[in-house]
Parts: sequence; C-alpha cells; structure tokens
Amino acid sequence: MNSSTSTKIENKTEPNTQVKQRPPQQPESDERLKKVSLMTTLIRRPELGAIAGLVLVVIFFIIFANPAMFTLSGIMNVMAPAAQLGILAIGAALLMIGGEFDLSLGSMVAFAGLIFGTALVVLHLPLSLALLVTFACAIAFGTLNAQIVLRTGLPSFIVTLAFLFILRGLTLVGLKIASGGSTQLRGIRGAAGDSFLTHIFSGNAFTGLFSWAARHGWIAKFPNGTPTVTGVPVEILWFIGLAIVATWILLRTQFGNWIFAAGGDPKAARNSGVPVNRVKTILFITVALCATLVAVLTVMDVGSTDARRGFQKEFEAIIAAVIGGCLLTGGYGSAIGAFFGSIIFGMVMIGLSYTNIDQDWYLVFLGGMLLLAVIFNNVVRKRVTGER
Amino acid sequence: MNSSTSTKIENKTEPNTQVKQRPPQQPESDERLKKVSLMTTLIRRPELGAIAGLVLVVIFFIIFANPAMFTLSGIMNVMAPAAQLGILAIGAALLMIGGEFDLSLGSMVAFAGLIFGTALVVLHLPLSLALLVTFACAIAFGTLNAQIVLRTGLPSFIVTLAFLFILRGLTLVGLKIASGGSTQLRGIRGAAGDSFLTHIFSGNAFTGLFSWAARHGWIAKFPNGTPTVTGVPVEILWFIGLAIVATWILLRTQFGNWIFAAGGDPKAARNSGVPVNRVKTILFITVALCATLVAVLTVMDVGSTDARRGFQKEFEAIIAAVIGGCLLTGGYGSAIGAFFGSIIFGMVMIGLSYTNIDQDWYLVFLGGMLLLAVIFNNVVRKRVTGER
Amino acid sequence: MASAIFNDPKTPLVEIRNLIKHFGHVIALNGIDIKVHAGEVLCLLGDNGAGKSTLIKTLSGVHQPTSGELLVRGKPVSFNSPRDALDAGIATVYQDLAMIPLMSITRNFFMGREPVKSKLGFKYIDIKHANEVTHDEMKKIGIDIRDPEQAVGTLSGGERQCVAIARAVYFGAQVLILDEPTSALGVAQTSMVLKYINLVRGKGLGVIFITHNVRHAYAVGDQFTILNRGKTLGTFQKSEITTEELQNLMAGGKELQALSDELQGTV
Amino acid sequence: MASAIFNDPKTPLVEIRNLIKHFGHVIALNGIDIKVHAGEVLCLLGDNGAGKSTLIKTLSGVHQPTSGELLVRGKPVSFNSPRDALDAGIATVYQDLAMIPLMSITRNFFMGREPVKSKLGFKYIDIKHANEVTHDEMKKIGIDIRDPEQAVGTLSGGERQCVAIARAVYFGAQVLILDEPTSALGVAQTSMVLKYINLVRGKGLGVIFITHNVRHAYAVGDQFTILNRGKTLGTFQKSEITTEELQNLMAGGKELQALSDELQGTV
Amino acid sequence: TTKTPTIIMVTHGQASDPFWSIVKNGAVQAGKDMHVKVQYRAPETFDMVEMSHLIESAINQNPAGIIVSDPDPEALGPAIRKAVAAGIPVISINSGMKAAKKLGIRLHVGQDPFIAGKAVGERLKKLGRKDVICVNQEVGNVSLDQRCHGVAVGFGKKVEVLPTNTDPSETESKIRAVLSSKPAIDTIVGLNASLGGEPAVAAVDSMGLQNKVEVVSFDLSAGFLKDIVQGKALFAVDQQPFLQGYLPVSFLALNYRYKTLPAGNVLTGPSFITKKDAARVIQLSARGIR
Ligand SMILES: Nc1ncnc2c1ncn2[C@@H]1O[C@H](COP(=O)(O)OP(=O)(O)OP(=O)(O)O)[C@@H](O)[C@H]1O
Ligand SMILES: Nc1ncnc2c1ncn2[C@@H]1O[C@H](COP(=O)(O)OP(=O)(O)OP(=O)(O)O)[C@@H](O)[C@H]1O
Ligand SMILES: [Mg+2]
Ligand SMILES: [Mg+2]
Repeated sequence: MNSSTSTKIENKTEPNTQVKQRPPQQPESDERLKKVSLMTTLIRRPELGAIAGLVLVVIFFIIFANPAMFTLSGIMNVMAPAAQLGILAIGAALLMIGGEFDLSLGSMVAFAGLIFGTALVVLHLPLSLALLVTFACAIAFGTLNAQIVLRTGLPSFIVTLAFLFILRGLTLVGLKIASGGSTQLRGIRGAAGDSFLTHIFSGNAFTGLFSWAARHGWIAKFPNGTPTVTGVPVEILWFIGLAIVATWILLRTQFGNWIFAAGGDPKAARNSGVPVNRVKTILFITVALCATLVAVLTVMDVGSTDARRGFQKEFEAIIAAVIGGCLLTGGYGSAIGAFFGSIIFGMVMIGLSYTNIDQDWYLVFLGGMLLLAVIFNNVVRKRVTGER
Repeated sequence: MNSSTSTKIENKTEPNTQVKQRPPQQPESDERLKKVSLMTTLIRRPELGAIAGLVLVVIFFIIFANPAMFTLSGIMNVMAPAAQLGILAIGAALLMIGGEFDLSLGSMVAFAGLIFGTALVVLHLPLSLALLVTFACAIAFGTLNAQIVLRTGLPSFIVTLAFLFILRGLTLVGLKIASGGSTQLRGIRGAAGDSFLTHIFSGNAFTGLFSWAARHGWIAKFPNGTPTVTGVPVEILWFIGLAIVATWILLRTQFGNWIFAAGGDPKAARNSGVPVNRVKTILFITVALCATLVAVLTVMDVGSTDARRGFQKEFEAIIAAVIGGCLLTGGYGSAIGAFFGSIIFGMVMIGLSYTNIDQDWYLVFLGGMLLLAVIFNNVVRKRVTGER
Repeated sequence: MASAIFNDPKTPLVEIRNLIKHFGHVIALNGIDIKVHAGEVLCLLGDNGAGKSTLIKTLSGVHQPTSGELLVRGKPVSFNSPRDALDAGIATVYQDLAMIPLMSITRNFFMGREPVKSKLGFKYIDIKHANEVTHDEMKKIGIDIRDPEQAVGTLSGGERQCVAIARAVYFGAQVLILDEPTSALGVAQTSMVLKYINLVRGKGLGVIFITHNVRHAYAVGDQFTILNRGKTLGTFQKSEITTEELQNLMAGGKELQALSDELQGTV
Repeated sequence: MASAIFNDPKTPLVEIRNLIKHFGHVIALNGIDIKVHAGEVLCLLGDNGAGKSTLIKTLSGVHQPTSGELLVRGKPVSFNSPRDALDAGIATVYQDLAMIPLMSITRNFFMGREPVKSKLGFKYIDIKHANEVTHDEMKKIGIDIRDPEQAVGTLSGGERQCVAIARAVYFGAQVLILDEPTSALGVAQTSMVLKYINLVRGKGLGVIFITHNVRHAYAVGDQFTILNRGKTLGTFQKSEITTEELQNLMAGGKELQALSDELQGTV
Repeated sequence: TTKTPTIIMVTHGQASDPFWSIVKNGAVQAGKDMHVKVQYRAPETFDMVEMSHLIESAINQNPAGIIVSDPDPEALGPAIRKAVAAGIPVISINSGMKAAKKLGIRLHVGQDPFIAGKAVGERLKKLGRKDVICVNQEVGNVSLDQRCHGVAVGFGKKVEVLPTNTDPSETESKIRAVLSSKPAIDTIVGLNASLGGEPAVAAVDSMGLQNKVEVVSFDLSAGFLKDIVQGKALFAVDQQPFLQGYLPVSFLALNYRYKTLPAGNVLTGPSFITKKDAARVIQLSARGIR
C-alpha cells in the first residue's frame, strides 16, 4: 500500500505517468481503456450478433440438408418466405424499439388483402387506385391503433390484441360478402392487369439478367432452356431495401434517435422534448403499412386472398425481431438484426424439408434450432465483448 | 408574495398552523394529504379494477344473451372454461409479476396430458403413480426452463417460445408412438379407475347438496329427476383455491415480496439480498405445475388427450393476467386480478353461444368486448383515483 | 448557444402565482409564488420532500398544475408538455436526469434537438459533429469521457449528472432550471457548474438553482426562496441574509452546526 | 439492530489487496488497496468516475473482481452475490439505491429480510409491525412519511435516499458502506446521517463513507483515501491532514477555492 | 307452435376454415328453406375441451336439435349423452359415425375423414403412384390427421406428412423443398384444396415437374378445380360439405314439426372430381357451395 502522500497531483487531466503501464501512443489514447481490435468492435454491434446464429444454422444445413438447398433456386426458395416474414419483422422491430407491440399485424395482412382484393375484383378499381385505397386504410388503421394506445394509456399489447381478433373477424365477414359465401376471394391477379405497378409488387426482377446467365450456362436451366430461377422475387428486393432504409433511419436520422428515446424511457424522452406520441403514431402506421405491403405482395403472387392470411405472423415477426437482438422492453435493437432474424427463422422453417429428418419432428426441430441459434449468438457475443 | 422573513420556523415536524386549511382531527392526520373515502381506497387496489370490466360484460350479456346463460347450469357452463383458463392465468400472472414469461405453458398442457395418458393407458400405472410421474415431469421441466433462462441470460420470451414448439412437437411424436399412429390417445378415464384421487381431479363436488336441492325443487332438474347441475365442477374449486393461495402468498408472505422485487428490478433485488434466481426458478416450476394441473383436470374430464390440447392457452393466460392488471414489464399485478380477468375472458368466449350473433362475428365480438372491458376498467379506475 | 432576449427588466422572466399541485390524495404544493428576473439567480432551498422538484417540474411542463397561474415574460401560459416549455425558452436539468441508459452519451446529449445535416435532400444526424460537441462540452465541465458512443448506463453517477448539465447548458435558453445539479458532483465539477451559473447570469438569463448546500447557494444566488411542506417560508435577497441565517432557516441547520462543533469538524 | 463482534483490533475488518476491475475494454479499477478496522471510518474521496462506486460494489458482491484479493477479518473471501456479502456482515447503501419504484416503502425497506411471523404453521410477513418500524426509522432520520404503503416511486429524491439509508442502518452489520448517502439530502437529514456514522463507529463497526463533500468527510472520517482514475492517490490519517489540504488534494479543489473568493462566498 | 325453433350446430372447425364455412353455408341455407333458426358454433382451434363446453351451452338453451361433429367420441361423449338425456335430438356429421349409436345419436350425416383418406390411398395405389406425401396445414387437428392416416392405410405404404400452415407461399416453398430433396416423390395429397392443393400445383409448375408429380386434394376450391380442368392436378375428393350442413338441419326441422327422421346414416362422400366434371362445379365452389 502506498500511503505516502503526493500533494502534487492536482490536475486530473494529467495522468499519473509513473505508474502507467501502457504509454500513450497517440494523444487521444486513454490509460483507462484496453485496446480492442476492429473485429471486436464490429462484433460488438448488436445487429451483427445475429449473424453468428445464422452461420450456425447454415452450417447445420450444409451438413444435414440436401445440397439442393444451397443451389440458386434453393436459396430463392428459402429467401422468399423469409422476405415476407422479414418485411413484417422490420416493422415490428422498429415498433418494439419504440416501446410498443402490434399484435394485430398478422390480421392486418388478411384485412389489407381483403380491401385490396375487393377494390380490384368487386369494385373493379384500377390497380393504382386499389393500392391507394389499401395503403390509405393501413394509415387510418395504424393511426387508430396508436390513438387508442396513447389516449387510454393501456398497454399496446392488449389493445392490438383486441384488434388481432377484430380485424381477423372483419376479414372473414368481408370475404363472405365479397365472394358471395366463400372464405376465399379469387381472380385478383387477373383483375390487377399488367402495368408498371404490377411489376413492382409481383413477379421477379432482373429476369433478363437471369436468362442471359442461363444462356451462358452459368445458372441451372430446364431442358427447354429457361433458367430454373427466372429472377429475384420482388419481395426479396423489398425486404433488402426496407432493411437498409430502416437501418439508416434508426442509426442516422433524428427520427431514429427519437425511436430509441421513446422506447428507452418515454418519460425521459418527453422531458427532453421528444414528441413521443408523434413518434409512436408514425411507428404504428409503419407497421400497418408493412403488413399491407406483405398483403399486396402475396395477393399479387398467389392471385387470391383468404380468411387465414397472415395467421400468427405477428408472433413470427416478434420472434424474428427478438432473435435479431431487439429487447421486448423497448429502446434497444436493430433493423438489420431483424433482417438476419427473419432469415434464420425462414431458413429453419423451410430447411427441415430439405433434410431426411422425419417431418413429425418439425416443431421439435424448429424450437431446437431457434434455441440453439439464439444461445450461440449470445455466447459468441459475450465471449467477444468480455461481458459477463 | 410573502417575502417577509420568519426565522422562527425551524422545526419541520411542527406544521405551520396559521395557514393550515384543514385542522388535524386526530394526531395521525397530515395536512399534506386529502381525505379519501374507504370506497376510493378499495377501488384503488389494482385487483379490484378488473371487477369494473366484469360488471360491464355481465350487463352486456344480461341484455343480449339467452337468459339460460344466468341459470345455475349456465353459470357453471361459463365458469368451467374460465376456471381452466384461470388456473393457467394465475400461474402466468405470478411469473409475470416475477418478470418472466412462459410461452410454453400451452404446450405443457398437451405434453403433460401425453405423459399422464401414457402412464395410465400404455404403462398401466395406478392413478397415484401416474400423477406423481406427471407432476415430477412438470417440476423437472420448469426447472429446465428456469435454468436455461437464468444461465444464458436470454429473455424468457424467446427461450420458452422455443419450448412452445419443442413440447408441442414432442407431444405429437409421443402420441403417435403411444397410440400407434394416431394423434389422439383415448381410454384414459377408464384406465384411471375410481378412487379418492379421481374425485379430486375430476367430476363435481357437493353432488349430494345439489341433488338434495333438486329434490326440494330449489334448482332445475331434468325430467328424470336428476338436477341439471349435479355439482360444482372440481376445476372451479381448484381455481378459487389457487386464487386465494396465490393472493395470500403475494400479499402476505416473504416469498411474495421477493416475487415483486425480482420482477420490479432484479438488480436492485439482488443487491438487497433477494435470491432472485431461486424465486424465478420456483415461479417457472409453479407455472409448469399449473399447466399440468389443467392437463390432468381436462384429461380426466374428457377422457382423452390429443396433440392440440392447450393450443394458444399461453396467450389466453397472458391476456387474462393483463386484463386483470398485470404489467407486462413485471413487478406489478395481482392473482385476484388474473382471477377476474379469466372470468371476463371465459365469459366472453362462451357467452357468444348464448346470443343470436352469427359465429362469423365471433372474433370481432371477442376483440370488441375485451377492448371495452379493459378501457372501461381503466376509465373507472382513473376517475376514482384522480390519476391522470 | 443561448441567445438571451432582453426584455423589460421589471417584468419577471418567469412568474408563478398561487400554484397548487395534488397527486391523487397527496398535496405536494399548496400555494406557491415565485418570480425570476433576467440576470438573476433564484435559489430554491428546502427540506427533502418539500416540493422543490414538483415545483420546477410544473414550471417545465412535466406536470400540469392543479390550480394556479404561470406567466412567462408577463404572459400567462400553460405548458402541455416539456416541449412547450423548451420552446418558451425554459431549459431544465431534472433531478432524475431524463437520460436513457441504453443510449449513447451523444444520443442522449442531443436527444430531441439532434443536429441535422442534409445531403441530396436526405436529412441525417451529423454524428461526427455531435460526438465532437459532446466530448468538448463534457470536457468543459471537467469530464474526459472515453468514448461519446458509450451507453449512458455505464457512466458513474456524477458523470451522468454532468451529461445532463452539459446538455442543458449547451442548449441553454432564457431560463435555466437546475434541480440539485451539484449533488453527485466532484469538487472540480461542482466548481465548473457554479462558475457556469455565474456566467449565464452575466449574460442576462434567469436561473433557478435548487440545492441543499447553503454554501453553494450563497456563492451564486441573488435570492433565496425556502420551501417547507409544500409552502413558501419566504423569499430573501442576498443582502438581507447571511449564510448562517440561511443555514438556521433550513430545518436541521442548527443541529448540523451543533454536530459540527461536537465532532470538531466544520460541516 | 447491529450487534458488533469485537475481534482482534489489529486485523482489519475488511481488506482489499491490489484490486483490478475491467468492464469489457474499460479499466475501472487498476490496483487498489484499502483497509478498514473496527471502530474506524474510512472516507473514500475522488473525482467523478474515479471508481469509488465500482470499488464498493466489488466489496459488496455486486461485481466480481477481475483480479485481486478480498479479506474479511483476515480471511480471504469471494462473494458471488450481494447476499454473500450481507451474510458476511457487510451492509451497503448503493448510489443507485437498490429500490423498486413500484413497491411500497415498507416492502422496499424490508426487501430480502422480511419480518416473518408464524401462525398455525403458516409463515407470513408481519405487515403491521413492518409498517411501524418503517415509519419510526424514517422519522428517526428526519422524514415523516405520509403512508408506509405508498410506492417508493412517488417519493422525492431525498426521501428515497433516506429509505435506503434507514434500511442499511436498521439492518446494520459489522461493516457499513455508504455511497454518497448525503448527496440528495437536506440539511437536517444530512446531520442525522453524520451523527449516525459517528454513533456506529462508537459501537465498534467499520464504516466506509463515500462523499464529495470534504467537510462532511472531515467531520466524521478517521482516514481518507483518495481515488483518481482507478488508482489510489494515497491514504491519510485525520491527524496528518487538514480540510484545506484535503480539498486541494482533490481535483479542482483549488479552483473551487478561487471561485469561492471570486464570488465572495464560501463554497 | 308458432315460435321458430332453434337448431344449434357445434363443430370442431372454425368459421374461417374453407371446408367448414361451406358446411355452415349449407346449414344456414337449410335454416332459411325450412324456416328454423340455425346457430353455428365452433371453437377457434381444434379444441375438444372447449367444444364440449359449447355443446353444454347448447343444451342449456334447450334447442329443437343439436348437430355435432364428433372427432373425439370419448371427449365429447359425456356432453352428447347429456343432450340426449335432456331429450334433445342429436345428429352427428362429418366424423364419429362409428360411435354415434353408442352415444344415443339418432343419425350420422357425412363421411369419416379416415374412410375418405383410405379411399384416396386406394385410388392412388390403383393408379400406380409410388411415393406419396400428405400436406397437412394443421397438424394435431385430429380429423385432418386421420385423413393422412387413412391415405397411408389405403396406400399400404408409409406416407410422410408435411406439416405446413395456412400461408400459401410458405407452403409452396416447403413443397418445393421436399420435391427437390426427395426426387422419388411422385404424388402430393393436399388436405385442403386452397391451402394445400393449389400451392402444390404452383410448386410443381415452377419446378417444371408437371409430367412427373401428380397433385390430388381433399375438398374443393375454385382454383384447384381449374387446375384439374387444365390437367395440372389429378382429382379432388369431395364429401359435399354443403350437404353435411344442409341435411341435418332439414332433418331436425322435419323432426321438430312432423317427428320424422331417416332410418339410416347418410353418406355424402367420398366422391372423386376429375377433369370431366370439374368445370361444372367451379362457379359453385367460388360461392362456397361446393
Ligand atoms: N458497467 C460498466 N461498463 C463500462 N464502464 C463502466 C461500468 N460501470 C462503471 N464504468 C466506468 O468506470 C468508471 C468508474 O465508475 P464509478 O461508478 O465507480 O465512479 P465513481 O467514482 O463512483 O464516480 P461518481 O462520484 O461520479 O459516482 C466510470 O468512468 C464508468 O464510466
Ligand atoms: N407522483 C407522485 N405521487 C404522489 N406523491 C408524489 C409524487 N411526486 C411527488 N410526490 C410527493 O410530493 C412531495 C414533494 O416531492 P418533491 O420531489 O417535489 O420534493 P423535493 O423538494 O424535490 O425533495 P428532494 O429535495 O428530496 O428532492 C414528496 O413528499 C413526494 O412524496
Ligand atoms: Mg427533488
Ligand atoms: Mg459513484
């Protein structure tokens, strides 16, 4: 113990050079910091933690699944449902970071599908107008959700849960009216016609590129010469685009900062002048819009809509967001995490069908893989950051 | 403004009597408190808020439902499902107050049903041993859940979600093995035999009382003279008993205090010496035991089990707990609230079948009633307590 | 930084008249009057639970008064949210800090008032600039933070308080309210804060300064208002009162003096 | 109440040897040695972020040390949880208080150490007794709470701090650690706390007292350890040092002195 | 009596299930035609416990008749017996034919899912199919599970069950996955035309396997019927759900008025809809009648 006095030391910004173990290499360095590699800094980002889980899942399937899973068509096959889930998951993640839930999003998919289908098939609106009506409905409904949550002060969990039931029920009633008694409304693809908008919301992109590649023998093709994969399904592009935009908003914009603040501690945020109610309203609208986008994409894809569309998607979206590192309590998470979380979930969902494991084990497998992926993600992150 | 000085006032415990508006009536009174009625104090208890919602729902059904709903047999008919849900909801509420979720509880109902059924029908164990095995399994599984949550530090939401899938999947596989290819296991009631234990877990209580009442014409009876209601279904007694015990534990015991502490702020609780991990482990086990109890009650009641038992009961249980005033973030809530929440939910669920409303509107109705009940509960509470 | 608006010096920048605030059945404030003029430091003193924080929270829009009047530059106002108060030029450091533990220091620092840059029509936060400002402002107050992107939750109690003060100071408006800013601060940081209060007074701002430390209060205060159990015990000009009198006026002041003598120390 | 165990006065009650604590890549403590004997008050002084809270959190089992030794009554120990430290007789008032806002004052007061009564074999909390104790202990420290069943979240900052102190004091063990207990306290409450520290010292307990207020420290302290950026700058006996020297030793002490003169006040 | 009698139908299929919505349409139509009030009740998932509560609530309202589907005679037995004991005539539909008599049910309308499945399996065997998978959109729903089980029994070989959900694009992806990893598969059986059959056709189409893999499905949907017409699918198994709704309601209405009831069970299926008769029923199917 050095209980000798040293009354010289008065200026705290001047480090005690005698006992310093690491001499400063540049004026900025601080003896109170261990040096860490760029790698560590990277892996410490919450969004990149989910990658560890993804890697684990991929390795698993490389070992146990049929190699067809990792051909171009196999990857597209896995990515398409992952993308649909992912669009919802990104919306759900933003809202979760903002401190709220929207359990009505799965029902919203069905409801938006009904509105869209009715506008096209029953009211014979042109596609552009039908889209307008559908998205306007989503905005109205998101606002309604937000208003009820904010005005009553009830937890959004319970309010949106009520709308989970209400919207699902309204969809059934509406479908029966629109179709004259059936739970399915058909003929939507035909009614949508073929326009610029059709290609934005359905089909594949880069088809030219793919058939060119097939001609050159770079990608697999059918005997008749058409490529087995004719292009990238548009939902995958929407998914990637949304992930990028959402990440940018979260990390780089004022609104992004407000989302974190509103979710982290709404009282503190309000005290600092963040318009918490406005932020939350916009987030509820965003989620409703994401649900509507998925509705439009799937309805245009399969050409029909039914009463069970989007069933339980709200939970899958939340799961994907949580796998991706979002906290259920709000204030923490990332869109890119939800991106990888959706891919993990999508891959596990579809992946078993590529293996020889008995399909009766599907749920055991799904649960086991999810658990493994998140535990692995967690262990890796703790190892690397030195948390304990 | 009285900017005159008054250097006399030094003793803060001596109130400034000149300006006091309400003279103290008894030595205990404090000029910093407004007087409130006993009524207000009562209604301010979180658990009693849910009663307002229940009253609303009852009034609704008195107006719109077939009067058969409020006959003795109608009430039993409503209470039986409410009780089954309620047993789960009380467990879920305790765990939620303790700051965790158990999404695997619905699957646990199915899994416990499988274990119980297999023990009786396939292994031909006596009822007492079968019960022992089943509840032992529940304890083991609750411990497993808790250990994974506590050791990995992952949110219980995601861990128990994995078990939601895993247990459901194992139940399916197990049922196929136990029944030789079907997803249904029958003949359990017969295998259970008739013993003291049978009457604890199935059938009706107070049957003597009821037939005596029927003989005197005090309660309705069938043409053949047996009362339409032969007794109180045992699950209702279990439900009421559990609600009382859980309330007592929460409000009056050390363990109850630890539950609130562990859920309110685990770090602070740990710093104060509360064995948070032990508390949470016990709560996970409690939930698993509640699920198992429901499994045993329903299996003994209907005599068979299948792979869909308890499907989505985890969400219904959480809904009931939240209607009853539990916070999703933990640390706040009550068992008696969950009690009333379950009755509200159960009544809404079964109530539609007593009205003339079309089944297609069921979900709209369910959602609307839930929303109304919680909003009403909220408004009443705010009015009465003067919160804003 | 703050640009002070000089208006008629006789109109108080902020005035509160007969303010009453109830929480349910709890009466937190029971008729309070205060005035703050430009270029003046008003010290709010008082026992624990006297209602100081409640008073300034009402002034900064966090709570709505049960009854009473609020005047800013002579005009009656009513704040529905802290945003309104901020817009009216009232910046506050809350006792419970209004910080979000999971967010970085920079993001907390600029919360609600992010420095926005625009490129190709896209508006985004100028993170580099924000980090620099945060680091510099914290250094000014005497804290050399390791990394402005560090989560606020990992800071020490005093460091966190410094972020809150540096923030209010940086965005300082016409009226600066500080609720026990020096309570968790080290000696160096305390002197910075007191220096700063002196500085903004000089610029013509009004300051409301809450503290339990009579010496700190006396060092910078022009007026002293003492609260007790939700009521004002009186307001004194610095000229009217000495430190000792002030100390005695506060509940327990005498005990502390006695104790100090007994322990042969100067408390 | 605390029953002090008197052991060999030469063995320190608590000793820390070369303690190092890292959080990820942050080095919070870098080789600290301290000793506390029975009947001694050790004051930990130091700048914001110096590592005082980290040090005492390691001592009370909240953090596990990265390296270094911990000795209680001469025997090496390792605490895996605060419970272990409590069982070893170390009671702590944390700077971040360890209170649960949604729970009542009484329930917080007795958290982890509920007074259990038994009737017909059922054990339950004696709520009435607990409420009385809480009310009385709070009154002793100078806070007259309205209702012990009120949620802690509705208390003022200082009132909350008083609950934490009253609790540690009530359950006081052989070593009492107080992390900036007086920071949010009024004058009356402060003098109560200082008086109490003096009292327990007299009973033969060891006290570790963290504060930024040199006067408070000097009033009750026997030894003064100064921390700076995770290292000890030295330990001084009361006889070796004056208030002024202590003040100067602390970063910024001189500035404060200068400021005080400049503002014609005594800071 | 002038009061319109009420007939309550309690089934295990949600109102939003395509199959059961047709049953319900039939029941409602019969109600209109026969001038009786019809209430259709069903739990929101396959839940025998709740279904027995619904039956009890029907008994409490003392209707002119109760119609139940009975996928688990053991679980529903006590409630049905109670109805019988209360003197309410009970007709079972769809499932539970074997147990009907024992429980005191007067008559069964419809076809056991197991028997329908077995018929499909036998037909596939006759057609010389080699490797069959069964696409089940709701594993654990006993009556769906029994269809798959029946197919396996009739086919005489193991039939793997592919668990999917009600999302058509996900189902399509899963079918593609199975087809590409198990090239031996040459037949896909959907348990529901719109949730299993149509996505299967889409998957087969997109993989260019039209000539190798055949798709068949239970129940009808307009889209799947069109696929049959176009030769993309082989056949659909119909058990005429509309009749399962319509007939028991009219029987019970007649029973209420004139005390008449058919003496034997009424079988509504299975019948196979192939290319030659598919076109006829597309329009009716789109309206929820076929
Ligand atoms: N969990 C953590 N992760 C990272 N850094 C931390 C963590 N906890 C503390 N630190 C850092 O360690 C240093 C010491 O913090 P500590 O709380 O011990 O300071 P202190 O001496 O108590 O300061 P104050 O007087 O302001 O309370 C601070 O710079 C803080 O940022
Ligand atoms: N939300 C609330 N609900 C009920 N009572 C409250 C609430 N907020 C504050 N109070 C009560 O009002 C009184 C005044 O609290 P306030 O925080 O204003 O005191 P203060 O003067 O700032 O004290 P300190 O110096 O300890 O910070 C306290 O007794 C407190 O218990
Ligand atoms: Mg305060
Ligand atoms: Mg500290």
